[in-house]
Amino acid sequence: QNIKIGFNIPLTGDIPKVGEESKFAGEMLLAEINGQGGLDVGGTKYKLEFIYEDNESKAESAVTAALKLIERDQVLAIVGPNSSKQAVPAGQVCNDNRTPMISPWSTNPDTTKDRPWVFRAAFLDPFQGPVAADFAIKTFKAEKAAVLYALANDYSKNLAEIFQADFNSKKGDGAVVAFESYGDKDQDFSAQLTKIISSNPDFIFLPNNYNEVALIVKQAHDLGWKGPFMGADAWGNSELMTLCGDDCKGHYFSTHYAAAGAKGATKEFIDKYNKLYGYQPADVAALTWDAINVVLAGIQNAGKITGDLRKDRKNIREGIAAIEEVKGITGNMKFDAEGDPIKCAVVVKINDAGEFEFTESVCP
Amino acid sequence: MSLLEIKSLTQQFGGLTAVSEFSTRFEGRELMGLIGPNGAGKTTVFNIVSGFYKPTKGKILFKGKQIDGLKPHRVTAMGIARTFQNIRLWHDMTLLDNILISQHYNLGYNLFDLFTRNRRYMENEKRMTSIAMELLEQLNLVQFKDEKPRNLPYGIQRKIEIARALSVKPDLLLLDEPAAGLNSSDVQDLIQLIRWIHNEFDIAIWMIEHQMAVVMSLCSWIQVIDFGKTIAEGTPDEIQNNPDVIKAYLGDDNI
Amino acid sequence: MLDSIFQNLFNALQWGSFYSLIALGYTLVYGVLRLINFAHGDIFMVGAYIAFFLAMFFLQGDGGLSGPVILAMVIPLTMILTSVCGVALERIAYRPLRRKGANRLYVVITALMCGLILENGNLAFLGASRKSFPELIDKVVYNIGSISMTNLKIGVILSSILVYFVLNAIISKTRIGMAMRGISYDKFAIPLMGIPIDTIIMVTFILGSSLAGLAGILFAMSYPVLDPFMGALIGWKAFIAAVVGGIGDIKGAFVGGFLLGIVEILAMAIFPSTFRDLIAFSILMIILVIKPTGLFGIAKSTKI
Amino acid sequence: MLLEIKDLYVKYGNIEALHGISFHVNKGEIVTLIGSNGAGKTTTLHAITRVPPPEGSTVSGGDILYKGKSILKVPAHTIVSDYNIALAPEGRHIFGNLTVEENLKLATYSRPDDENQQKDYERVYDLFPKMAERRYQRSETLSGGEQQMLSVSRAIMTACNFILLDEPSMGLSPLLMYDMFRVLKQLNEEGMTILLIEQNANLALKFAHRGYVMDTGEIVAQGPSAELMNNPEVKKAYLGG
Amino acid sequence: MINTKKMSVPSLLFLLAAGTIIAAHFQLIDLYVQTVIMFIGVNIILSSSFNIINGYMGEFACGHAGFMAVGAYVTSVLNIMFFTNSKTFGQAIFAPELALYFFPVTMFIGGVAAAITGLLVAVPSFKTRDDYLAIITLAANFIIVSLFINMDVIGGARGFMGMKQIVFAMEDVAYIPWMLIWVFTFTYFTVFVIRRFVTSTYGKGIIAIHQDEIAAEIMSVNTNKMKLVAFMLSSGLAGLAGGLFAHILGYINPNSFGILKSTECLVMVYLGGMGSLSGSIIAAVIFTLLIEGLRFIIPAADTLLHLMPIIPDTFHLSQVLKWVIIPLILVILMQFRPEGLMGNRELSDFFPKLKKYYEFK
Ligand SMILES: Nc1ncnc2c1ncn2[C@@H]1O[C@H](COP(=O)(O)OP(=O)(O)OP(=O)(O)O)[C@@H](O)[C@H]1O
Ligand SMILES: Nc1ncnc2c1ncn2[C@@H]1O[C@H](COP(=O)(O)OP(=O)(O)OP(=O)(O)O)[C@@H](O)[C@H]1O
Ligand SMILES: [Mg+2]
Ligand SMILES: [Mg+2]
Repeated sequence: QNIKIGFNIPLTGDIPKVGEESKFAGEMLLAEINGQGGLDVGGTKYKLEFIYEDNESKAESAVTAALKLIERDQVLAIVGPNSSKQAVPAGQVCNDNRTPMISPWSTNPDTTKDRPWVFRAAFLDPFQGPVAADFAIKTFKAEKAAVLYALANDYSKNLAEIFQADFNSKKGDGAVVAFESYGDKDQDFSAQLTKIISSNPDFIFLPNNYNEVALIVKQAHDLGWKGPFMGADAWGNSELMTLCGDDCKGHYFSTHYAAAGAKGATKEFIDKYNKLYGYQPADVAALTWDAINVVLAGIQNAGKITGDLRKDRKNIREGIAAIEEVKGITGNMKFDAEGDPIKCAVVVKINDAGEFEFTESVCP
Repeated sequence: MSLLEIKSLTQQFGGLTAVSEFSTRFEGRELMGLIGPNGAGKTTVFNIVSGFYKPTKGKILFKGKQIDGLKPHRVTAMGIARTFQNIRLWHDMTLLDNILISQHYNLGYNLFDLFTRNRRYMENEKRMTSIAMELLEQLNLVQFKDEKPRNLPYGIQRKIEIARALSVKPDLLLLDEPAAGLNSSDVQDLIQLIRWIHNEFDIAIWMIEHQMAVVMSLCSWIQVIDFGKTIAEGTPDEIQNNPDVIKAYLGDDNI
Repeated sequence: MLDSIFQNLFNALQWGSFYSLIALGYTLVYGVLRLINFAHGDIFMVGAYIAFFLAMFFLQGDGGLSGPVILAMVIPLTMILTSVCGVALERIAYRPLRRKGANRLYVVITALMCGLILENGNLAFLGASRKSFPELIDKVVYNIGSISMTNLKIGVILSSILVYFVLNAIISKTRIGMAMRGISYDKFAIPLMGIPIDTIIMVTFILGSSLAGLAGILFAMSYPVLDPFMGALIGWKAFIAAVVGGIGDIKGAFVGGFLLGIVEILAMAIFPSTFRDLIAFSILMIILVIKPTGLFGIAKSTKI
Repeated sequence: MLLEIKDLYVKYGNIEALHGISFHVNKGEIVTLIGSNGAGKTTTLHAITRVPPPEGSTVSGGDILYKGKSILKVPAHTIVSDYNIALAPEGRHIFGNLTVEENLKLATYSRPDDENQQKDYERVYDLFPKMAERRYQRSETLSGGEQQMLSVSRAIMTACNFILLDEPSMGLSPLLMYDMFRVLKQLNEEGMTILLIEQNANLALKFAHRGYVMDTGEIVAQGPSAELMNNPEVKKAYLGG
Repeated sequence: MINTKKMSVPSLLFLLAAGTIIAAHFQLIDLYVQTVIMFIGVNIILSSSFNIINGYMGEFACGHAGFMAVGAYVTSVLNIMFFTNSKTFGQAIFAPELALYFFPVTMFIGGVAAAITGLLVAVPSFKTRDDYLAIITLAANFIIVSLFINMDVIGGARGFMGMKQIVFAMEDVAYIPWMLIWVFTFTYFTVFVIRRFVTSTYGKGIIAIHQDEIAAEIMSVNTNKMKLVAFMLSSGLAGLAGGLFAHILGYINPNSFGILKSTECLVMVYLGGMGSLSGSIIAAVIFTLLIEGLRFIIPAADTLLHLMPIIPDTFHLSQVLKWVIIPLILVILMQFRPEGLMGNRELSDFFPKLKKYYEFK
């Protein structure tokens, strides 16, 4: 008998890259564990079987994909969806149908709130926002901040707002001198940046996806900006450096793990992924890897596979909730009552070699 | 009170004056002709009367009420129907539907009746269908009622257009070159048809036509315009012999 | 404040240039076939990718060519290859439909589908990783007063203006241009004038797609992050720009593109940026309500 | 024989519109095709000028020979550019978004830019002074008759030596109609061959050398014009008495 | 007197619907299939209501999803405000059990709100035509989405949720698959309304506008009023689809109603055939099944191709191909049926015998 785990990921649509990395991380882990003969649950080895469903980055598709995995493929647990737009409704479905789900990447509190069956592997924005604010105040001696975020991306918007509130509370109202947004798939940010630059901030906070970051940073330099940028975990993608080049060097961002100088399992993961797929894994790959490991730890915690789907799913849920600590490549984690992880954040610097270099670690 | 009265109508397009100071009146149920060289402004006059253009200047009274500036569907509802120089039927609907849709001026029910299909709706639909069927019978078109006009011979299409105009029960019928594109024998039929309609329905008819055979044999009074101005009017005989008209319009027929 | 307005205007001109370039391609094809070529935005994307692969090829070649030399080669090559793509779409997907006398909206939907195929085909075969366009020319930042400009931005603006004048001359002065306009009104009569209709349509697609190719290179240089969906939204917006200018009209597309760029950027500069779409599209809508055929479009007045 | 139609069958979809018609036109002649509405006259002209589906029809049998060579397979535009056959189509089909002058210019697409071209412009403007007057007007705003003039002018401007006219007098005022026929006669005397379709059969027969009478896809009578005019059946059916 | 033969198609449809509901209730068909069926229903409403404008009236509108969004948000907000305790809207105003009875009412209000939003495009359509109108509809779509993104009370870009509470409240009254029932009801209602409209002399006015607007106006059709009615009807029904969509999903997000969704509506309308109601329905079914079906077909094809070694072991057909295959199929279909599956004809035109088995008044 196999252990079936479903993946509800965006292979097409807005963010195919995220889906691809999740899938690759899944395939890598699958090969590794099955190569060892399978997963050891209560003394028996079970082969793993992963089923990858595309949710097209659409909410309705995420729901049907989740249902298909639950009803048709009879998976024991679901990994994904990644972005909150899909994770929130899919979380509802999994919770209603009593199937454990873990979202690697979603940061919206609603994903797990009041949903005992839903977990996540990423830390939440309310934790990350202040990390960035504190770091900037300390390192840049910043009194004034500017924020540029993606309006239609709830991750970015959420984080921006939390950062704004936090920074204002620390430096007085109006300390965030510019709070600008842009739309879905925008490529030109010159108007916002002009506004930001003319408001003279000490640094610019960019809680944005790395591909947009590359464009924003370049355009800001074109417009004469010479100050620092501070980013968030969505920067953490190897592609950032290919896309952004020299422009991004010397800036900081908070994230789950630092690739440069990574040690142990983290380094192993990065090297292996790089070898297999030809590029450095982004945080989403690492988080997916951790998310799967959480599920597997939950299964092992459950102690046995009974063959009764409902019972097994329940056992796995309890198993995940009962996890003491999972040693993840993005840090060690355990879960609070809501199913959110308690883990540390790191701030990394992009050094002159273009590597993500560990600067400091902040734990809750 | 006269049926239609047009007072010094003027229509300009940009710098071009298509109709200038044009006047006419219908006392009762005459059959009048409007002729003139190409581009003289005949169709434009019809377009203004039927509400398609708002005249630059001038006044149109129909049954004593001012109608210039009204939307075309309002004008039609008041009793002026028309045909077009180039046939404009709804080619992909059946002939019956073509006639039925012209009953929009007098539907007799509203959207609520439509969705509930209550008695009012049923009765009115029945009424309109019977009006349409009666008309088709009178004009000998019943056998085509489920055909699409596109598939019918040109002559029949012309006739359908007239039937459609009649279905709004007009007091004044405007015909814009009804004989264009018809061959000689069809033209004879058309003359008969128009004469018959004029008597049977007892309505006024105003007609633009380049085929003199049609105009001269039907109209009791003819108005000639050139460059938008009336250059002559009178009985067919007077017009045919008017030297101005011959020079500007009729020409001589030796090739 | 005044400075930032000038800075914004300059940015808007640059951004509007892209809308203009793409809108010109839309309008060209539309002006001839009354076909909204919804794949145009994706042809633009194909152009950017072709430019990328060409540039990489030349950079890796051991000729040791310098950036500007490569650029000089990449531009014409990309335009040619992109137009091959555009013409292929026309030959494979649109022309058979046209021949069958399909309603033009079916060709429009086919174009929409072709766009999806290009986007997702790219995704499926090149993978989800984004491409970074190499820097072919050294960036120079000029500061005039407090306005920053780069050589690239100035180049983009100049190219779009140049393209407009060339295209306008072709359309209004040459016989081919006249034939193009004629086709849009009455395809039936075109062969009766001795005009090879398919050739004219092909020329149109070549022109339109090569413009998309040019826009692709310039865009890739200005915003060097390429992904399969980069053409989708800008394509829609350029289409909107073309229509607001008066679809089918070269001047309309040109002005419409700049107008959209300026409206978008000024809306952001003056109001909170979250309201950009709301304000920009409301303005465009109002323009269309006031001028129902766009700024330069002439209503097809039907003779009755 | 300049043009020879041999046993031509033409279909619209599955419906046959021409059931094997044959006729010919000699060089320098004026030939007219008359017949009731829907007889297939326009269909014949469209077959000659190779109007492709969906607007047009498909030839399902027979042949069309021009100077003895079949032109059934040649591309449509070469009928004008290589074979010099022009058509003023039914329904005018002017380019409404172009000005009058641009319409005429477009008609010269396949001819060399020489002084003959200039002469032809003059001739057209001379023939239809209205066209000269309206030179820069968008042609869709022309009146019905003016559009008809433009359509005929355009056919003349293609400088073909063989011109097909489909109801050219439709919508023209009597004066203009006579004028036009006079000019056509003059063109014919200068060597132009003319194939004319006309609803006004009287006029057409008066004008043409020979005529063919068509009915529902077949040719039912033919001969020199004078002969046809006196044929009692033709008289009854097509000459209005 | 009831003609039993004439009742056979309606009864068959009724039995089919009832059978599905009963099967769902006894869990004979699983939730996945149920959800797909519900999406089919929503898509039928979307495509057939869109067909009023793009098919019958012949305009090229392309912002249908905007109106769907209005319906979705209005219905959801009302339901949550009235029947649940929520952070945003406070205590429930009515007892949650009432949600069941008032669901059609809130749906209706959502539809009316969407219809009123329809004025945004209806009024410009008086003067604007063709592709200019297309842009207005497109702009309206952008504007509506942008409005919702900017409304933080209802979640903004983060989306709005809690509609599952409403469904639960209904199930508390009686545990049967309510959403399935509602979807069937509203789908039937939509098709019914549209049929009545377009077969009446009144409604045929929009077909007349399509074929020749000038002739329509001259022949006494009040074209402005007809356009108003058509746009409002179409957007109102789209609003219903939105309301259902929101409650099936339990979560809505402004970005779900962008041009992508509108594009899907366009595809369904033209795939079915302009001005063919049965075409719209068939297209909606095919399109939805195609999207879901490829989840199964692609892996199956992959296994098959690897069994008979046509493609290398390392290469796998992945779901990424889905959105290459779907448009490809549609492009090829268009080549064979360049007027859509049904053209402008109905099923009963293809199978005239069908007319004997139903009655339509
Ligand atoms: N919308 C318009 N814009 C500009 N000019 C117009 C417009 N409509 C008509 N005209 C001009 O007005 C003049 C009168 O046109 P109209 O159609 O009334 O002529 P007509 O007398 O009906 O001629 P015909 O017998 O050829 O049909 C024409 O010269 C025409 O070019
Ligand atoms: N596009 C078409 N599709 C189908 N049938 C057609 C089409 N065009 C013409 N027909 C049919 O072919 C036959 C011949 O038509 P054609 O137009 O050649 O006649 P015609 O002699 O020119 O008539 P008219 O005097 O009215 O111009 C008619 O029966 C007509 O209905
Ligand atoms: Mg006229
Ligand atoms: Mg004919």
